[in-house]
Amino acid sequence: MARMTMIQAIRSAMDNSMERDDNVVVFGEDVGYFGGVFRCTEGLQKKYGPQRCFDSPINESGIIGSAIGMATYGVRPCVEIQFADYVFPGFDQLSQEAARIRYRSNNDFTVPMVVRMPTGGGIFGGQTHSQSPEALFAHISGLKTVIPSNPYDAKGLLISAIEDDDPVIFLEPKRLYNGPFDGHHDRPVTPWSKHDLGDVPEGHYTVPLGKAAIRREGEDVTVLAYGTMVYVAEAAAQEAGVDAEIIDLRTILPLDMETIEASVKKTGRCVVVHEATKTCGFGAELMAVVMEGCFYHLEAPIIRVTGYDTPYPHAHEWDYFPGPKRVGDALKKVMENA
Amino acid sequence: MARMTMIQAIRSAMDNSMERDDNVVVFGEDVGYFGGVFRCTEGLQKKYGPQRCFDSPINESGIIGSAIGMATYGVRPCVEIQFADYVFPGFDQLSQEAARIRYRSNNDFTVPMVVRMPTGGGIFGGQTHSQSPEALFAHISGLKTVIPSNPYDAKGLLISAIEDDDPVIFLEPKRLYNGPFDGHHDRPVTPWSKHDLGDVPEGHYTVPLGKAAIRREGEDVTVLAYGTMVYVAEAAAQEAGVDAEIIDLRTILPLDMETIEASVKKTGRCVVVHEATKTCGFGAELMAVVMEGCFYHLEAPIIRVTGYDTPYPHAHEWDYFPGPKRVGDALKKVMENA
Amino acid sequence: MSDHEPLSLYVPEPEFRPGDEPDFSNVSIPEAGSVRRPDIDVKAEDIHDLAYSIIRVMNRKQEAVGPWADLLNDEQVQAGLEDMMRVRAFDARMQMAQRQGKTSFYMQALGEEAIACAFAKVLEPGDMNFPTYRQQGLLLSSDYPMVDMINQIYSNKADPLMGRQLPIMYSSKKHGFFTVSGNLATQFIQGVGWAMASAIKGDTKIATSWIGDGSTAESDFHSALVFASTYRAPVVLNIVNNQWAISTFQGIARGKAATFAARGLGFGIPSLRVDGNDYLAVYAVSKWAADRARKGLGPTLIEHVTYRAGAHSTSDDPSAYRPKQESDAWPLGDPIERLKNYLIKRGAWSEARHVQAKEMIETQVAEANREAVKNGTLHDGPHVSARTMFDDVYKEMPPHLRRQRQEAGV
Amino acid sequence: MSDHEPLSLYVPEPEFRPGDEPDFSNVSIPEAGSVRRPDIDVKAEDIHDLAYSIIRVMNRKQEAVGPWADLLNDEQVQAGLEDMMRVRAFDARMQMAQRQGKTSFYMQALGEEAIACAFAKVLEPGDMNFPTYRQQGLLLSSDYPMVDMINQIYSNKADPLMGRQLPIMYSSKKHGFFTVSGNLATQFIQGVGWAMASAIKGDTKIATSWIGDGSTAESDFHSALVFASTYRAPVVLNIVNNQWAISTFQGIARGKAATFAARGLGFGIPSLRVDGNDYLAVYAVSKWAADRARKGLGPTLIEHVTYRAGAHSTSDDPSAYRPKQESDAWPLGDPIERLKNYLIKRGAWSEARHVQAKEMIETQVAEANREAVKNGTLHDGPHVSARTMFDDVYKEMPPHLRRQRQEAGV
Ligand SMILES: Cc1ncc(C[n+]2csc(CCOP(=O)(O)OP(=O)(O)O)c2C)c(N)n1
Ligand SMILES: Cc1ncc(C[n+]2csc(CCOP(=O)(O)OP(=O)(O)O)c2C)c(N)n1
Ligand SMILES: [Mg+2]
Ligand SMILES: [Mg+2]
Repeated sequence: MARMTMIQAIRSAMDNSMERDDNVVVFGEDVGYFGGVFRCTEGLQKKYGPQRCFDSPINESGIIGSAIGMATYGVRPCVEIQFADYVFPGFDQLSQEAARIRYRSNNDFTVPMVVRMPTGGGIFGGQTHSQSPEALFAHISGLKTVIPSNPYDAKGLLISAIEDDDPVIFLEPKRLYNGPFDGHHDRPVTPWSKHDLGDVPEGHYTVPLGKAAIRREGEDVTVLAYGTMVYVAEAAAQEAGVDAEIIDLRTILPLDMETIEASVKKTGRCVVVHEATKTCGFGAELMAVVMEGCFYHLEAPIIRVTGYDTPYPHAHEWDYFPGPKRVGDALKKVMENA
Repeated sequence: MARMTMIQAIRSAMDNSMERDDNVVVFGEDVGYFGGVFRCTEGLQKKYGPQRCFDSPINESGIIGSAIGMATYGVRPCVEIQFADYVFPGFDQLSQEAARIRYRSNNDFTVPMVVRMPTGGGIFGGQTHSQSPEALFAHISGLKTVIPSNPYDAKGLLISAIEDDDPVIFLEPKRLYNGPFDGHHDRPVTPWSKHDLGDVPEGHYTVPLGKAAIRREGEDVTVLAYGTMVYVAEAAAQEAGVDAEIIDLRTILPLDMETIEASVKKTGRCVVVHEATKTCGFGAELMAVVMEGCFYHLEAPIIRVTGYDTPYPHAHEWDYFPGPKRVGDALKKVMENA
Repeated sequence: MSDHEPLSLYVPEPEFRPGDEPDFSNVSIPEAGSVRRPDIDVKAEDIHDLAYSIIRVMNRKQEAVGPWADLLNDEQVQAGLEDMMRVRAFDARMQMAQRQGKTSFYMQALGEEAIACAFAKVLEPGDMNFPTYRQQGLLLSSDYPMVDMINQIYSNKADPLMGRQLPIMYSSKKHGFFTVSGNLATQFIQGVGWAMASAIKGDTKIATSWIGDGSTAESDFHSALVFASTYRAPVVLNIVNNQWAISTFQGIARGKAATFAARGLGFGIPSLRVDGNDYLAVYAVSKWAADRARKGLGPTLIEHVTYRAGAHSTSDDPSAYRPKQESDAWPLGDPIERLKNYLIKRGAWSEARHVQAKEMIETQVAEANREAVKNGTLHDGPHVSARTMFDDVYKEMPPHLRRQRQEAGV
Repeated sequence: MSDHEPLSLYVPEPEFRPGDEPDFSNVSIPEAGSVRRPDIDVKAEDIHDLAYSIIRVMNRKQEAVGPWADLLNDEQVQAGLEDMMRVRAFDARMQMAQRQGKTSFYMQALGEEAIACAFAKVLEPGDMNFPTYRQQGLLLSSDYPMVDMINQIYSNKADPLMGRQLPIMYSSKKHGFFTVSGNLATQFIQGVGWAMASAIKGDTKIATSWIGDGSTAESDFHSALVFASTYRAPVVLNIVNNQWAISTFQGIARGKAATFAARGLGFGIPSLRVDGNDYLAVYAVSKWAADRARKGLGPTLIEHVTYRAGAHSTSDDPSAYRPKQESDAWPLGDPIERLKNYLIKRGAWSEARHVQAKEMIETQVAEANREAVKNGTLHDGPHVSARTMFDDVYKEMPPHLRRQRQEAGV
């Protein structure tokens, strides 16, 4: 067991996987010699050689398209898109190809592939280094979408993703790379070395896809969150003095409906939180499934707290970001409603 | 006034617009000499010359990217993507560029552009000629998304879209091109020439973006639908004997919340219908906004009837398509719930 | 006001439209045998001329001549002729089946049969094609059962793809035929990735990617060239230039300059043009390229120059956009006629034998069709159970799909 | 088992890595004045050689020689030198400002100043650049106010872009500078579309698109070439090959063959390489290309060969992936030094005047900075009101955004 940052944990997942399975290859923009702009692949080229970890041309469709071809060969590519904002030139290959090859070929060809990408804001990245596109992936049948919130999960989930026989989108909340960020941008962030979830086994282990984790048990209201918003919700609950049950979804597709329903049926209230823009965000789906599964248990309308329906503005980052104040207000409001 | 099919109405909208405004140009794959695979642009090249209506290379990113450049020049491109399934190579240009250029340049550059594309299934088009990607557009701040359900609206909405100063996605339910299809695939379809909404003025008129239409007034339940599903809902209501109020959204972004809320507050029940896959489809957003706006008026959980979360299967088209039976069952169920 | 002359947009137009008399006499076509045959380890910059010429083997006297000739014996050529005849007969039968309502859709390879049929012969077991929808010749020249193809086209209960895919979007890993996509060009880079994987694993298999002239405009054509050239992937990149993309002539994808093959030169990829209606030339050039890939010399780009003699698909009517006689006027002739005449000239075939072969093939096709019809057709069924519609979206069915299947009551 | 040798993946590597002694003595660089200057209506196929050579004007003796020389008088060249010095001084000041926390991010054009500065001079009012993030020289060589640039970089209350955009992502229609995107390559095709619009309207304006070496791998590079060549758009397509894309050397985008300029040849687009550190050569080639566009002769592709002497951005440290001395060893020298020496040799400049000019420019920059700081800086503010965050997503604010703004309470 070691203390790791989320970056180290992600690297360790790839390292373990490459060591265990010759078929695992890693590539993407700047991931080879340099080890990635966030250093997630540092040292892998040195250890496994340039044939298994290499720099790619700047062409996201090429990265994903070639990875699809490799995957159908039997290799297991784990590729990096430098920022989630840059996945869109490859969206055709993901949504129309990777997602459907197993189905359309009746299992003749399959695409065991992971597409990793840093997601979310909070680093003054402006509109092109801050987006959270998870809802777009969740709408595509055939993809799985994972969003870890801490080093332990990040490693275990990434190993599961690499070992999964279907294409997995692995979104890494970049604001969490070095510590759990609760939205209080004016306060120092605890580093992962001082956080229990920074305890990460050096060897192989998995965290299953499709299982949520309850981060905080509570009686009053269920908060559905993932990635950075888990910590924002924790801070909000504490500050608002609401006994919230905070569920970290971890995988948004497949979704752990069992855990969600059990919690909402217990609390009778629900707040949904994400950083992505509101309209047609994953929060809408969460509201829909909670309504479908728990309507008669709901004592108040579900509230969602999300990014606004504008591009992510550079200077107004903290006005845009759904921080503890906004989430806390929602918690209080959902408690008042009846 | 003339009777027109939806194809003729769409053509007429472009024809009127090109006649009134020299800046309107039309291009896309096969739209020039031939007039489009669905013949929507037939005759326009002959009338306005190849500089204003022309064939493009098969490159959707190029079509949309060059249209963006043209629009920032001051030309008003109305481009065709041959099938909505093929918009994805251009998704980067749409979601990251067209949608944000006004915002990021503080109005210095703007993108008055329409991207037309046939959408939806029902023609045995299989997984690559049947998709309904509207939810993906609705999640992108800066785009407007329109889905007409009849010739009159199609023409009026398309003229509005062309005259709009922002990028508009114009989704044409291809199963409605020739007549209102109610999902009874084994029965003949009434042609538009025999339908009141096939009455289309030959000249210029507009139907405003962002305004829904109530297709059938009713007291029991509100059905939110658009495109082909409007007719399926009508058939379902009749067959199920439910006094449904059927709202044709026409524009899904901006959404006409006023009409929706007034109706649901009146009926206390709501069914949401679309052909797109379920998870994170636009139905989730509709459920969310109805819950946000009308929770205390809801007497039963909202039900959504949608395509299943699989690719659109060729041979099982009618098992997949959310037809009048499935919608009718939902109407009955929402009436039983309390 | 500006001192400059006003600009205007140039919009390329094909030479002939309906009503025009097509005349290709000014098209310069190199003589058979006239184009040199470099060593396979030649550098791209030393053969730029081959991207602007056309490699041809059969001359007007129906002889095979020049440095690209004499790679196949008569028996092999006879088999090749029969392969092409099989494709044509199969297409004709399926075209009719579509008209009869047995399926929703069909696409012929009429006039282009030589390309896939000859190419199939340079591949080895384990190699993988990443085809478009017009390379049925690859399957029909190997031992893939015709009846399985028809089952797929009819989406019937024996459809190997469970009725999920459009007709003709075959898939057969075993026969080196990657699952065809409806989205153009995506397979071009996927084939490069597959070839890269073979190289990463230290294997010996090669890939081939296929694309149409119109689809070279798509971005994934570029992705493929970038990745193939950078990593020297063992892949053959085939462009089938059949002059038309639905109603759009190749000049819209190409502009009115250079050639499609020339697109490879800027990447340092050896690039050749070949007479796609000359079975012997296609074979020779394809072999040259496959050998390069197999020897670790990297990618080759081949432009197969041909003509789409039929409609784009059963949904298309070309008389709306090109002269009916254009196909006959097309100067490269018919691939089957040409190979037949070559064999006859050599005394290795005859008109009688041709008629006989044709009958035999048509009988085989008819039999396969009868066999397939027993399994059902699109509109009359039977199909596989609708329940299977929910399978194989993922390896294991996630709970939400299980729920949806239950709701569907299938 | 296969009879063939195992394949292996080729992964290009740069010649030198940290710890290596960079030595470019084997790089062949054509002598200044040695490359011919064709007429502007030349056909692409007649100048293939220019895509493989490098057009240079200033020789080692600091003289301007050959057919591309003598287009600018001393006064113009002096102004050009000062433009480049302004870019460098501005970059240095802003780099420091980022370190001081006045902004989140900055990107220098160190070593590449000649390209944008010289290019700016061939444009006319109304023309439009579609730049990347490294063409600040276009603005600094025209009359765009430096203080507005800094206001944008500081996202302060006078930021013309309302704090919405990343620093340096300027926009100025008036100054022919298209709103810079964070997404690579998208502007390359947009510029082509803009140029097509000018042609459609029968106007006389031309566009120029800009892209980096690494970004040529993106698909929109291909889209741009396809559309520009097909419609003969009045556009100049500029590739700035500064050898590096963040940590990735240009061989990953290019493979180890051909040149970036050669990519244009397959499209029949006249394509030239120019010494990007030679102000006079850049001007001459750019003028040639702009004249072609303006005369309706269509697109030109220019590869400007240069070297990114600084870090990719303030988030980057190049010592991790290339030798520190590589920049100095780079054989094309420094563009400012070279132009300065040329002018001195002509007696039109002096060391003293240079020092004086440098001081004057640095003072201007410092003054502009002081002025801008008064309007605020990123972390200390003031910014424009957060309320404006909801504006301009659409021309008119739709109800849902009005509601969200209200909820935000701003
Ligand atoms: C991404 C995408 N865009 C558009 C289409 C529609 N489409 C199908 S075939 C075709 C023409 C292709 O022409 P070409 O590449 O020359 O191939 P050919 O049909 O001649 O064999 C078009 C535009 C598609 N299938 N996919
Ligand atoms: C679509 C997209 N992919 C990746 C990136 C991340 N990125 C920013 S700059 C850069 C390198 C670009 O290199 P080059 O084109 O050579 O331009 P240079 O920085 O050298 O001027 C990368 C990969 C991006 N901004 N957009
Ligand atoms: Mg074609
Ligand atoms: Mg660069």
